[in-house]
Amino acid sequence: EKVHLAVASNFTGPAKQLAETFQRTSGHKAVLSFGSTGKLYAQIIHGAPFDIFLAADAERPSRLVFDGLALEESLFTYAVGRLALYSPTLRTSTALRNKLESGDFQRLAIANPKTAPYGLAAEELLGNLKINTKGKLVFGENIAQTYQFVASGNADLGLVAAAQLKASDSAGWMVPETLHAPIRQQAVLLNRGKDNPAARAFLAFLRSDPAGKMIRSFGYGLGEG
Amino acid sequence: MNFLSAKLKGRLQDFTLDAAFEIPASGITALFGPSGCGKTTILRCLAGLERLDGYVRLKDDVWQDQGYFRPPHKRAIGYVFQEASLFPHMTVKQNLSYGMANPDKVHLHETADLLGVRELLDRIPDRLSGGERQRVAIGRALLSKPDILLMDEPLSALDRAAKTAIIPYLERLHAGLSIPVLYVSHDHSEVERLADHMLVMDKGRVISNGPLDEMLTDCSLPLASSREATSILEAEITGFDDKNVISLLTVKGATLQVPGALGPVNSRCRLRIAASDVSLASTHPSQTTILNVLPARILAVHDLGNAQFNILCALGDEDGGRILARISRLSLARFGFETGQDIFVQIKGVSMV
Amino acid sequence: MNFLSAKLKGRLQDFTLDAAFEIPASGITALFGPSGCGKTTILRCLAGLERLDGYVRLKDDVWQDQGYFRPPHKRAIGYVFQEASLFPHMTVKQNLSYGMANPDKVHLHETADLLGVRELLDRIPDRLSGGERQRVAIGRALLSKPDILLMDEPLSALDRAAKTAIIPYLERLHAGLSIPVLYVSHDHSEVERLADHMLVMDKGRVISNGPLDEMLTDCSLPLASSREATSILEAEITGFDDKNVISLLTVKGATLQVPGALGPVNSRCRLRIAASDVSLASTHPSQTTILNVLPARILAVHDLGNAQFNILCALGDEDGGRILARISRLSLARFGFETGQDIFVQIKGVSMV
Amino acid sequence: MWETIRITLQLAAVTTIILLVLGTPLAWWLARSSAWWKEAVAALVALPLVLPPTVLGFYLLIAMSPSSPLGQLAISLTGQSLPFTFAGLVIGSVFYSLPFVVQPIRNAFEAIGERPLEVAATLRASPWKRFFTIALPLARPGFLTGAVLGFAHTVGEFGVVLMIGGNIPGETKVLSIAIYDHVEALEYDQAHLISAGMLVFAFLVILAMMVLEKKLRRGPAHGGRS
Amino acid sequence: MWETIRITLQLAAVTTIILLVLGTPLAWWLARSSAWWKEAVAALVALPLVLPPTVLGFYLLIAMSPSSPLGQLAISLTGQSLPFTFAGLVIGSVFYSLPFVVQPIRNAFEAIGERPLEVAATLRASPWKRFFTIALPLARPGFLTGAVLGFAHTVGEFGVVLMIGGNIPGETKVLSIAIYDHVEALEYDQAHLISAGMLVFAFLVILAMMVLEKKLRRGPAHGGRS
Ligand SMILES: Nc1ncnc2c1ncn2[C@@H]1O[C@H](COP(=O)(O)OP(=O)(O)OP(=O)(O)O)[C@@H](O)[C@H]1O
Ligand SMILES: Nc1ncnc2c1ncn2[C@@H]1O[C@H](COP(=O)(O)OP(=O)(O)OP(=O)(O)O)[C@@H](O)[C@H]1O
Ligand code: MOO
Ligand SMILES: [Mg+2]
Ligand SMILES: [Mg+2]
Repeated sequence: EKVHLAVASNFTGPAKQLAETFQRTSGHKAVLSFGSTGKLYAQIIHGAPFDIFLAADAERPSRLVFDGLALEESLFTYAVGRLALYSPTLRTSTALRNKLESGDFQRLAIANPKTAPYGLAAEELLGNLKINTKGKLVFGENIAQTYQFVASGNADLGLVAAAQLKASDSAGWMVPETLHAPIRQQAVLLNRGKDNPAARAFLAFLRSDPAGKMIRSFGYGLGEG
Repeated sequence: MNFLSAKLKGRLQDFTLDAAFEIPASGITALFGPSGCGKTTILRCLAGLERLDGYVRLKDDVWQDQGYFRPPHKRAIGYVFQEASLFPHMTVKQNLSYGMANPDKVHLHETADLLGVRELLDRIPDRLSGGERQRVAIGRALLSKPDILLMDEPLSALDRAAKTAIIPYLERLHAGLSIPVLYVSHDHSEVERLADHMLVMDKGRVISNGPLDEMLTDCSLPLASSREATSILEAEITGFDDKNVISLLTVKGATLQVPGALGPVNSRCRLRIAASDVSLASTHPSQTTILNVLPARILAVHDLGNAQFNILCALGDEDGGRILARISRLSLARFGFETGQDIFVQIKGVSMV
Repeated sequence: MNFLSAKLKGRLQDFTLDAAFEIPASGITALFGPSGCGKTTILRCLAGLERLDGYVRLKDDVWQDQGYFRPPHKRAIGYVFQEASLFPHMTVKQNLSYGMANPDKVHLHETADLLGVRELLDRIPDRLSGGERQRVAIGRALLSKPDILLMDEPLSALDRAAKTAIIPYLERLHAGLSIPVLYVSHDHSEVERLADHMLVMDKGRVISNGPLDEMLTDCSLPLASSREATSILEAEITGFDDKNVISLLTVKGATLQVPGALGPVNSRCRLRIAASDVSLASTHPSQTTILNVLPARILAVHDLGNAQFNILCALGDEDGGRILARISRLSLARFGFETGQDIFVQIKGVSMV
Repeated sequence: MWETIRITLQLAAVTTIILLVLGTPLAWWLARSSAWWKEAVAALVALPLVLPPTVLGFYLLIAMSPSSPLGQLAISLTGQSLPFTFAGLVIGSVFYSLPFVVQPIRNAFEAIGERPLEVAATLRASPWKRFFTIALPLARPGFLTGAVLGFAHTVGEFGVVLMIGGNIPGETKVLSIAIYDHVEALEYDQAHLISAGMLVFAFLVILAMMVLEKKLRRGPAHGGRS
Repeated sequence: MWETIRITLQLAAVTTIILLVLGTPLAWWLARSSAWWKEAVAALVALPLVLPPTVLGFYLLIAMSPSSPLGQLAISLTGQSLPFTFAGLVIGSVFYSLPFVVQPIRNAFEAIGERPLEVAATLRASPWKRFFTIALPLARPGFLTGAVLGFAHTVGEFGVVLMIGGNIPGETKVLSIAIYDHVEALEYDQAHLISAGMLVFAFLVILAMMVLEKKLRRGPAHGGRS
């Protein structure tokens, strides 16, 4: 059997690895389509042939349930995203944090709060730290773009996903979870996948310990259940 | 019998065309008139490229009438445009065969030879001289086997030698296939040589229309008073003087001697006599190299207003062939020619057309 | 004194040009030759639009030489192209004034009047007739005040009336401003009327080059044997017969009578006499309307091979003006004309050019 | 990977062909009609350009969704709805790239002028023959430009494809999306590699087309006299 | 909102003007040169099309970063690096839309042919005068097409702008991104509203340009005889 997953782009790396293991152990086939959460949502409500949606937030999956396109009982948090402050030139957490709090920077890259959960979290963090960023913010369409702004040296600081630093072996300041609401990335089983055994199997696999380990290894936290 | 009859009326900006005319079923009809008088416009209307009010009928076929208009590609015309207008993306050969229903290589090569473009068959139009382009355009129109040919100054870019090669071809064409030709030309000698009929235009109107010989000697038309005024006589070859290489040609009212072997005895031909080549004498002159000194009667004397006169004569008596003579006021005064008088015409130059 | 001298050699695909020639400082030089012989190519080389090997010199100015090539816009030429080639996005007026250094309305209007395009000044070229386009192109070249005019069959799309209006303008132009003109034409009468010099081409080579009168009567050239063979005489108006409206014209060796008032006494003009208008008599003929019967001496007898002969005569004695007569073998046999003989020439038609 | 390359080339080729087939009559009509509203149609054709591709894709998605009239039609005809299929991608790409094809061809048709077509008509060429033997060959530079822009644009097209294609491997995932995915996933090495490959390939294809066209053309731009 | 509209129009206008200024000599050279490598240049110009805009933006971001030679140059000249500025946006858009402007203009230049320029040369027009009085006016349809495609494409341009602009309100946030944001944020009503407004506005602008051009042109397509 074949399961078709719509995966939020920030989860691209882990999803690929998860799918590989899943295919090996279950004998089912997992097909992955990546996109931003908003785009995937729009596609799903217009008939996209996905069985499972791995979103970057909790809002879209709930809306799908509300729209009657997904099964409420299948909702769960498969990963918790964390913000990290990143600059290619600064290696230590303290240096990074000091720079942010002193306001001594030209450009701070964050994801667009309107479209990306990481952006919302970043905004919350900046509010909590009371940092004046007037005229200094640049917005990435999503968290990957935000990372590129910083990595290319065009922004001196950026609030990116902890998972990205892990993936690129970079150092950064892991923002404490107290400074922003956790980014709960939820998965949901779509109507289309209701009777697909492979879909049920994948969701079960996603909740399994080996999967959790894998997700953690990419820098995500795990949900409460 | 009229082959084509048309009545066209309409405006192009400041220009108004208002012409009604007929074209006979065979022969070449010259369309004559000053620049900008509407000649091209008439051809375009006949071809269906321009639509003015009126009708165009070809034999029992209607091409245009109140509310009906046949598109150009359904009219069996051949049109040689005023500018050669070859297809720039095709070779000469492709241009020539474009309008051929079933491309016939022999026929194409024949035509190309005749027009002197055989060597150019693989050239593109961009690399031809002006005259070469025009010749290809003529060939292209001819090869489409039209029922009527519309030719807008087709020979204007050609030298005499090329013309001399092409004109007999056109003549043969119209003699053999007897398709009518409407032929725009400014060249008097071309018209005399080729045309059987003539349509004279001015300012968008057809001011005169008839057989060539009548039109040429009609003193009310501008043609007879122009410098090139000529008469045309239909003749029969009635003898040949081997020793002196002189042909005897009989026209109405006289027999003329013309140097050269003009054709087989008993065949017919057309003679052209320039008014300025004709002089008059009251008595028979002797000791002159002028071959043809013939009795004639004066039909009319016409003052051209510039110290010159046109004298219209008939060879023999009133019914003879008409000949126009151009003489000076001085001569007229000295000899006192008047209508009805019997005189001698001396014809210096006779040429076969 | 030569104004322009050029030597050009090169190939265009199958065609090879290899021409060396000179053009005098004033007057019109006719460029004559069959279609495809290279006339347009020569004009293009002179204008700098085509680059072949060789040189082009204008007075003491070098336009082209080994390793040097002056671009077209730095050569003070006026070029009338074989196809009118007006700028399609400009009105007639804008076309006319394009090459004017300082647009002068009066001058522009004058020229437009002369060319009969005054009414068309605000039209776009798309809406002109063929002849109208050509006239605008002539005006445009003239208005750019060139040092030399290159004209590629500029009058070929024009009727006689339009030509008659334009030719005197060109004459005045060359008389008044004395800029040299290189004039491609197929029209014999145009050339006789306009040209002072002549350059005869064939197959890419200049085969003959000289003053018009010599070229016309040179029996070794194709011109003298063509149907339109003519002689040109330079004449002085020496009297006028008021009553008969006859002008007296003195040429070398004779005085001619020509109908009409040709100009003020003592002025000079050019006469054109068609070879076919000239007949010979061994004794003085009487009782003929031919005005001009003049004593002359035969210089040469030339067999044209078609039962016709060219007789080159000098008026009066050997030094007189040269006149070509076209007579038949029959006449020659009857009167037995031979070189050196004194005879009478009867000139039927004399026209001022 | 090969799947993706195949789909990309197939999409670009099919789209370009459809664009030429649809664009040609449209361009012809725009070039020759004297309807007063034709410039409005011309402006309409150019309009999809103004929307960001993803947004355009979003509207196309809505227009083609199974509940829309168009979607219903597609389902009743093919048993399948259009989005997330190759056919849907083609429709989206055609829609988006249409102006790049129509405009150059229209200009080329207009540049021909009346005369050659008139001449052909007097040689008894029917409107079809005139179109195919005169108008098409004389408008060739416009077709080349239209094809190159249309092809290249479809290869690089991304927003529309992503939106209505759904990035499904083996079905609607094309190279442009693959590169994008790699960039998003910070897999820059792969992104660089595919990008470079695409650029080289596209360069060679476009160059070959242009040189071929030049060969076919009637001689050098210089020295002509017509 | 008004800020965003202003920036969008300003970006499209500035980009179109620069494209015409840069594209014209390039198109002229491509139309007239006989260099053997000119088709390679032509292919190069079309190349940016092949990359997805966001990917192209990514490479532009790298190319313009402060540590790159280009970035250093920009900083030493203006004291500022290019990304996230209006100037940077303009550069990216110019780069991306260049082929849409160059190709139509090149075709138009080629369609003129030799003759009118030769005639002008014999009337003592210098190469400059020939270019401005003959080539430019005769190539007008190509310029119109280039301008419309360039303008519309810049208005709808999004991937490149997003990448090197940084979506800064009042500085680099343009309408296309605003719509996109609304779509992503599920604010479909606002997205519909802005889209509709943009479409109507663009339709009117393009229509006006085309009608104006037609008015200026030398009469109707039909009935000409030249
Ligand atoms: N498309 C047009 N719009 C307006 N006027 C036109 C148009 N075409 C021709 N004319 C005008 O109509 C008149 C007749 O033009 P036409 O081309 O029929 O003349 P023509 O007799 O062929 O002249 P030519 O011997 O110079 O070629 C001219 O005065 C010309 O200016
Ligand atoms: N671009 C070219 N490439 C190759 N051959 C050419 C080119 N242009 C002209 N020719 C050839 O060169 C010869 C001379 O051409 P040219 O145009 O100079 O002739 P022309 O004397 O002006 O003839 P016409 O009286 O017919 O205009 C012709 O045989 C023509 O076919
Ligand atoms: O799907 Mo994302 O991770 O919001 O770009
Ligand atoms: Mg005409
Ligand atoms: Mg020529």
